[in-house]
Amino acid sequence: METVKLASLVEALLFAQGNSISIDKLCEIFEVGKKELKAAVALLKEKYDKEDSGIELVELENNLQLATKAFAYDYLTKLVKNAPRYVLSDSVLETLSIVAYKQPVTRAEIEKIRGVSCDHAINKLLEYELIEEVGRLDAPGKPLLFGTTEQFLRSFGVKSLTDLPQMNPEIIEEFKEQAASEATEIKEDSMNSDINVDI
Amino acid sequence: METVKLASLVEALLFAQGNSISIDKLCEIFEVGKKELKAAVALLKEKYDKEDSGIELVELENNLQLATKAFAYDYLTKLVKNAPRYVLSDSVLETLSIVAYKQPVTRAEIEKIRGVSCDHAINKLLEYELIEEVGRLDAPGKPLLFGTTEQFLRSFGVKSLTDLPQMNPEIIEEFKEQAASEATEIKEDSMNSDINVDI
Amino acid sequence: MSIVVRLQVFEGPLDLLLHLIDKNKVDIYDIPIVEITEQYMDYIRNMETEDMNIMSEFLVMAATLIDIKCKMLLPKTVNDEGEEEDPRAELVQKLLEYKVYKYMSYELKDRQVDAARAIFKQPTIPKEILDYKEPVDYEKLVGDMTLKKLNEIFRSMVKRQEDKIDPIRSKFGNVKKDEVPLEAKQKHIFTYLSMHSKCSFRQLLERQGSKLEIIVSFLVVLELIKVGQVKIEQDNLFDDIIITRTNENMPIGLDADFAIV
Repeated sequence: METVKLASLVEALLFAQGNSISIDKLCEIFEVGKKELKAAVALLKEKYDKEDSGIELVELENNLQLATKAFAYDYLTKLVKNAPRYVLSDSVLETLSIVAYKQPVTRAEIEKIRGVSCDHAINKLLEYELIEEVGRLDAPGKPLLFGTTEQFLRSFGVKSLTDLPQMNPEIIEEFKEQAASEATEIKEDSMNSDINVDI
Repeated sequence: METVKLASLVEALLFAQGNSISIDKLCEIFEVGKKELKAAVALLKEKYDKEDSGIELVELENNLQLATKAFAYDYLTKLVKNAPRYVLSDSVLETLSIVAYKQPVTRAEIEKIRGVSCDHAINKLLEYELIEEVGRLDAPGKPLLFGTTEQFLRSFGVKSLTDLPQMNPEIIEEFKEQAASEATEIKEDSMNSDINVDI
Repeated sequence: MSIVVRLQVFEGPLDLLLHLIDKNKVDIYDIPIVEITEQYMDYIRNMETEDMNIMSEFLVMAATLIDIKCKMLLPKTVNDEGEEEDPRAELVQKLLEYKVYKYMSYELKDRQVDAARAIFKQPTIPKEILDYKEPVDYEKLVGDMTLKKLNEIFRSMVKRQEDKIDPIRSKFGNVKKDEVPLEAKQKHIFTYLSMHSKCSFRQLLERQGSKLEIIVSFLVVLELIKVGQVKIEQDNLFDDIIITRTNENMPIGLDADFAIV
């Protein structure tokens, strides 16, 4: 199939579907190879990048979805009733960041890092479909493993997990150095006080 | 506002809305005159008319709406089709054989023979148009009677129902008696289970 | 040193510790454990929570802090490589790890705010397409199924149903069970006891008795105890009950008012 023709068909399908469609599914529907499809997608992207387009193509791992460009948001709120955005509390966000960066991860691992029980936060994240059960750890008790969802990618504007915001490498390096020197240093000052325990 | 910019905003709005929006409403949202808006709409139309677009702008009276172009229609059906797997499972086949050899037959009779509920199997057979409702039994509740269809005859290469291989009538007779005696036995069993101790 | 952290809500003990470290402007890698512990204890003493689960999480950290505080006073332990180990090292690692994820959670939050500005579209697929169903391919559906096979399925099903029916029991009519004949039971027990001055309860039961039969027998024995004809012993729970006649010379029997309807 001609790339231009394929691009128009992909656009039509993505428009009608609204939700994301996987690249594999599109290849199957149009009976084309991945390479052909990606050429068509590239063509669409080029078109949407232009100034006269209010639509953009969002890639979510191996799924494609159309969305409005951010600049139109203020006008859109005048007309489109936006689905009420859930506000994630700090504890839910902390839990989510652990799942995002350590996935697949068990409840116990999350709780070890946070130092508190995370039942509520995990349930909320499951409810919002930001995380999901992705399997079970091959360990005693076969604990559930959690990972992030496509909805997570969409909600956080992340193309794929490799696209997650990175820690500033300088800060990490600095942390490491300090930790290393810490191990050899002996601090006397904190030893001087008496123990005064009463709980 | 620049016409190109306005065009992109109109596109974003029409996309997000999905349904039609009146031209007046658009003018109000973007705080522009009709002339300005129409220029933007013309720009969009021009874009959608191109070969690489799978979307078109539909004008209905004074309303605007985005829609997929007609040529994408066939692919759209591929997208939504839940790839129905037409397979006759064992339970469906058993149910079909009962309807074939005992027709006209009620749901209750089928379930008595199979010993399990047959809702799913009956629904599947109705969906496949291999069986159909042929009337109601003149009994309390007026239960539906099922029989095989012409499609069944066609698919199984039967010229007419008299062509169906017959069960040995003796076996059927015996089976009926047993079923009857079993029914009374069950009834009595349940009565005996109440031990009446009164001291 | 008085601190006003009471009103602030912390996500957990690690969060509180990070806050205290920050507040005291000390290095996370060189925590003045005594001061921080005191401030930490001060906070949890004033914690306004009734939730024991939350409280216990904070108390576990308090115990850890006190443990570290004690270790700091003891001579340093030396590891295999001849380096002195800092009792705070593990806690520092935990704090660091937690800090990283906490930091990333803020990064994510920013992303979410930006991403929320993109709006997705609801599906607009025409109803007739949604309702569209592929026509049934009967050749595929029926496959190699033939009328003969269908007949076999029917036969085997009928056969299966036959097998389920007990050929003997299904021919039984309505058999009414006799009620346990009380008088016969009494008579049997009296006779047995007049011949055996000592016997076990199980011996009293003829063959394998029904539940009702056991109950009736037991009632007879209980009544005999009541009138002082027998006494019973049982060494352990669920052991057999040993019945002994109190007076072998007295004829065994019950008062007239003993009656089981």
